[in-house]
Amino acid sequence: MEWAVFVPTAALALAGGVGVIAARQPVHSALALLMVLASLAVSYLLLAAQFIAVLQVIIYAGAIVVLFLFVIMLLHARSGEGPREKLPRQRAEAYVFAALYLGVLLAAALGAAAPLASIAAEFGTAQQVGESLFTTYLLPFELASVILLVGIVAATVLGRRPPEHAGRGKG
Amino acid sequence: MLSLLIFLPLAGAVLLALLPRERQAAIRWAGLAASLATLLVAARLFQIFNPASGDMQFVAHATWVPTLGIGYAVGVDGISLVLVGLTAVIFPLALLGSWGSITERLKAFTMSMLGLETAILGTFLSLDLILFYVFWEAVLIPMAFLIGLWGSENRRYAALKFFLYTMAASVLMLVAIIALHVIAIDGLGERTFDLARLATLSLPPEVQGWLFAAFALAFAVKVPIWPLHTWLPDAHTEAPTAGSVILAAILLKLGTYGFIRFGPTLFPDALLAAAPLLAALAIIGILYGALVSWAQTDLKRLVAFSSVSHLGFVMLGLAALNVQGFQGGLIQMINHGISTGALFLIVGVLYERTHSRLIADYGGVAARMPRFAAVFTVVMLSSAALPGTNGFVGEFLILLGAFRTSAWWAALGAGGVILSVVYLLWAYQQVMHGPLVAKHPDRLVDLTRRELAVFAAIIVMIFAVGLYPRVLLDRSEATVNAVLARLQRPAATAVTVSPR
Amino acid sequence: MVWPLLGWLTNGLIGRRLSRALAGELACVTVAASFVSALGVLLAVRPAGATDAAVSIVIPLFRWLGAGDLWIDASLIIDALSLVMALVVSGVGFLIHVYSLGYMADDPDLPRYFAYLNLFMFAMLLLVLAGNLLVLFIGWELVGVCSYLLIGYWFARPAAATAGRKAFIVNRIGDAAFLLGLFLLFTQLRTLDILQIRDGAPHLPEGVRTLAALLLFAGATGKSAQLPLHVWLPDAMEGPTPVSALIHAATMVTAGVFLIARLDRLFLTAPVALFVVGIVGALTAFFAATVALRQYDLKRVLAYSTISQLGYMFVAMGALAPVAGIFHLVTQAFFKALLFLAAGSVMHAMHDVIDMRRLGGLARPLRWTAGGFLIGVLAIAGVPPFAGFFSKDLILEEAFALGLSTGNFLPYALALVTAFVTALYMTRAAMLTFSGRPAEAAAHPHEAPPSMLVPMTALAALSVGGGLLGARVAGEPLVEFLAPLIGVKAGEGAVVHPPAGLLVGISIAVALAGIVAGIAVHRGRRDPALGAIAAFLERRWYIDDLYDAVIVAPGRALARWLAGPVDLGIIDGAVNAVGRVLAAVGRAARRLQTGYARQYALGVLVGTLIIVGYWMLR
Amino acid sequence: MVPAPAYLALSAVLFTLGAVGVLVRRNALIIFMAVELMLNSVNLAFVTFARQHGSIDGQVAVFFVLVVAAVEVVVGLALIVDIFRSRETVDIDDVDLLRG
Repeated sequence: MEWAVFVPTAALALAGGVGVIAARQPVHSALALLMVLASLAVSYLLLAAQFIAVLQVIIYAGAIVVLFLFVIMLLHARSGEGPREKLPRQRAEAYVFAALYLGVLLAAALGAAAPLASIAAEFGTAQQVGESLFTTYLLPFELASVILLVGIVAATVLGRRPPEHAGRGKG
Repeated sequence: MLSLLIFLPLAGAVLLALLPRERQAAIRWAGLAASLATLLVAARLFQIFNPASGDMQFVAHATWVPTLGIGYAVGVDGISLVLVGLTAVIFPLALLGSWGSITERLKAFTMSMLGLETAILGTFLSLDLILFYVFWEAVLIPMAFLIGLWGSENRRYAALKFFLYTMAASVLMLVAIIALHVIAIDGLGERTFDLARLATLSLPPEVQGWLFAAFALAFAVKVPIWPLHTWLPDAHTEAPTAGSVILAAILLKLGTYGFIRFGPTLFPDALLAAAPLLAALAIIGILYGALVSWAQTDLKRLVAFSSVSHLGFVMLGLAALNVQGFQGGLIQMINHGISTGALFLIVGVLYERTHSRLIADYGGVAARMPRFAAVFTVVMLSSAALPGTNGFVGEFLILLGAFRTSAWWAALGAGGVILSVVYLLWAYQQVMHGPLVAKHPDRLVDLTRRELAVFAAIIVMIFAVGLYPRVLLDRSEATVNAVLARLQRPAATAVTVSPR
Repeated sequence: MVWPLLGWLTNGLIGRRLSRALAGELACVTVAASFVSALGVLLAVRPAGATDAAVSIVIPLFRWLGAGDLWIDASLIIDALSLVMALVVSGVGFLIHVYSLGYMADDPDLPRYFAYLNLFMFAMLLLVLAGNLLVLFIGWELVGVCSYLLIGYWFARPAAATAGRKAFIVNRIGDAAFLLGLFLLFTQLRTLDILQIRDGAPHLPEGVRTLAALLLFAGATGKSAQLPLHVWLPDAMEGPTPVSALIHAATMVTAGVFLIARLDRLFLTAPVALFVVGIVGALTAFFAATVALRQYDLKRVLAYSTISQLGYMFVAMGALAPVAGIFHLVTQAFFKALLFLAAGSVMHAMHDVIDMRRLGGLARPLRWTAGGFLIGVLAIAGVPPFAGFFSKDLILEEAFALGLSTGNFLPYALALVTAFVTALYMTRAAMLTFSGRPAEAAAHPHEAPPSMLVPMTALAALSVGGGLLGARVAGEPLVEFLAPLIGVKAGEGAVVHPPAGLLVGISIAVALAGIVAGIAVHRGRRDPALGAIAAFLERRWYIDDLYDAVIVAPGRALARWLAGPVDLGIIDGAVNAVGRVLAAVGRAARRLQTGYARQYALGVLVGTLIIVGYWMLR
Repeated sequence: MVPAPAYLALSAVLFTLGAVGVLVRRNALIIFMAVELMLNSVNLAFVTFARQHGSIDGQVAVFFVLVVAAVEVVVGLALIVDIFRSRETVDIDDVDLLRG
């Protein structure tokens, strides 16, 4: 039964992944990414990670992709890729090494053949994840908030329009 | 007590940071006050030190990085005591000596000096290898600033050379320190960098050899032992007067101190094996430094190469590995600090007046500056080891110690005694005697009251050490005996070092 | 001894503020006080010394330095030898201080002069009174420094400054050997105390004794200007004349002789070393005398004669007769100081003209000076009853005795020839200076002031009568005084006594012949030595030139070579080469940084691929 | 039940796709999206392992990855906007100031 859900979602995710890197327009990439994210959310549900699945939809699909789209609009949605490829061998090399990499990863993935553990019904609920976060991982959790703060500050600073070319070199 | 001593100058520097930079006089006085306060503490230490004991005294421990066994441990024995005394004495003099010559970025200058003092005192007093290393490297930073910011024309090059050369050599020492630590995990069953603990290890000769080589390289560059000396003339020449004084008077002693502190304690067998090599290099250094001095055209370079020669004497004394040699080497370190420091101050006096360091630009100065000539004469004779001055005590003991180990060492070393007179008198005659030659004769005014006070203090020290060296010798004797006793230790209970 | 030190301190530190006259007088007073003190000590010791003159009183001062088994006590020693030396030093020193008052009256920097002079007196007294070889060495070096300072006193004159430097350096060479000798003695005996060395020395192995004695003698050759380290003394004449008289004639240069007498037991038990001492002394005496024949600078003539006379003293030492050497030392101090002071008086009168070819006919205007000089000449030539006769004769006798007992007549022969040459050149000098036509430079010669004449007179009197101290006719008081202490010839009771009368006759004949020859040569306007030999002598046997060519010039060249190509080129070059190599590596590595982020990303991918692959395949 | 290797294989393929995107594309925005793709594939692996071992820790790690990804996107997009303002391009090869 689960296979019936898994195979279509996996196919959608793969198609979306190809779409992300192959699309000419960034907007299309963003939409393909959205498709991947949604597919993965379904997979998470299959893997008894309800809370994560919800987060995936809210944060990624809801916030991040929207942010991408926003920026794409802001930058006139131009492709942005210059006419000339400056690294002629980059594409070929990238494919070769990526293939090798894929081989390694697949070998690792298929080697991890341990059966799935039996789990309790409440596994992966917000309650359980939250409990773990606020006990064992309290310190990293707090640090994560600091990172967020830093991110906010950084984005604010970077986004501010500089006062009249102060110290900005065009080079 | 010792921690107070170490961090007092730093505290002074921090306080200085609060002063507005425009108030130059206040900054000068505050810097001087901080260094004088340090001197007072050092004097008190000198007073309550127990000369009969060869052990570390006033030891203070604190944990620092417990998981790695790094501790904060300081202590003083007879050897470090006299060097601490030297440091505490030289710094106020150096500050006074550059009273008027530094006007730009004075606050940073004074803070650098005080920071430097803390680092140097820390190096002399630390008993933990990591602590030692930290202070050792910390010395480089303010010193490189002193050369690079307040030096003369070619200062960037000199500062960079100084920094990289000494730094590169020290890194190997860090490797050796870590190696010792690792060996100690097996040998002693604990994680420690504590010198006293590590000293209880007894390493196989081969391991000692490698580790000693790594330590020795770091120290040899600092001393500097021929042929690792070439950073020295550049650094000296380009540094401001106070920088040269500190560099010559104290910084070079860090290297020789390292040899004394770690050689017999950690690597007795290696030291015994390396002694002839060290002596040979020392003798080459003595003769080479003296000869090269003779051919210099720049006064500061001349004094710098004379340092190579003098430090060669120190190393010769240490390589003799007997009481006279060690004591002589110790005294010679103090002497060199006083005399060569004074020589740099003297060059500084001339430079301040005419802005030239070239010997050819001077002549007959004695006629215009009689008091200066008298000071120069005394300092020169002290540097040339005239009996009755401090230099003689050191060279006599060193050569005697060397003679008892090998008559040839002493005979060759005595050649340096002759050559030292050759170049010193030559330089003195060129500058002070003959008809008056100077670009601006009217600027050659005699010593000011402040300069006179500095030199008076130095001359008092020259004769005090020369006529009653026991002030120092008595305090270090017990320690030197204890240190040397380690060299006779039978190589028992060897720890097997398992290769990892 | 402390007196001159006080004088030095006051003159050196506050002399500038004192009136000029006061500075000089203060210096004189301090030295006079030393002399009186020494005399007082002599009288105090005398009652004891009359019965037991070998007694040595040691005055410990303080423990100077110590390290391990080395302990150096600063101590003084008072015995016959040191007292004699102290008296000579302070006595002659006093006279010369007084003389300086007149001679240096015009100098603008008088306090400095007297400060140096007082420092010298202190150092010299320290040297002769030292109870420990290391303390002696302090004095030894310190007199060298004073000599350097005083020779270079007129530092504005390059020649003076260079001469001072030369003196110091040459002395230092000897001192280095001295120091090694000290080390050898210490390692063998564990002490540097003079009395203990005296007691311990005879028990040392022969080789050690010889080596130690030779090393110390090398030190003595430096200080006493013997071959081959004599070159500094003639140049030292650039200093003020009283200084030449005091340091380079009467006192400091005799320190080497004193040293051997002080350590007599070490030297007398080392025959090989003693042999060397005798030969070097004799050769030096002969060499210096011949050179003096062809010098035109009056002071240089005297300088070479000093070297020659010092050679005599070493001959005496080599002949196992230190007492005779000390005796000659004392008389030489008198008459040589006299000669120098007279020469100084001539310079004073002639506005520093010292070239004898430009002098002449001065006997009339400088009556007193000429008289003094004449007495000096007679004394040095060894004409009885002047002082030099007795002492020189004693040395000749001892040298002859040495020849008899060992078959080595070389010292005697050379000494005898030297006696002739000495008389010859001294006569020549006297004639050139004082007789004949008044020379061109004789503008308005004027006799010296009393402050200069009085010391000359006193020294003249001593030159005449000083010989009585050791003359056989007067019962040899000095010899009696010293003999119990030094030069005990153990086991040589039955020395073959030479026919004393005959030898005395020979000496007198030689001296007179020399004088007559000198007069004859001068009359005949012929130079005593001819052609190539003359040039040879004039260039001082080419020894100075040899040193310049063989030691100084190559040394300088070596220094330049080391400083230039070697230090900057090779050693520093190697250091900078390391730097350059690193910089080149850096430049090469820089090309890896293309600035294309994607290329870096590919690098990251490959890197992780390698790492992951490694872990998986392991 | 779908076994773990299937999910992991999906994760591996997605990761490689992302990597290729980063390496091949020059549009900074698309590169960023490819990075997001890689992050997501890792998340999938985390969740899979959490399920496989019955441990909640893997899901906690995903939570932190989400946080970091969010911050990264915010800062990264701000940077891109900034670069675009000054250089009028989003081609990453045009940004080579650090070239040696």
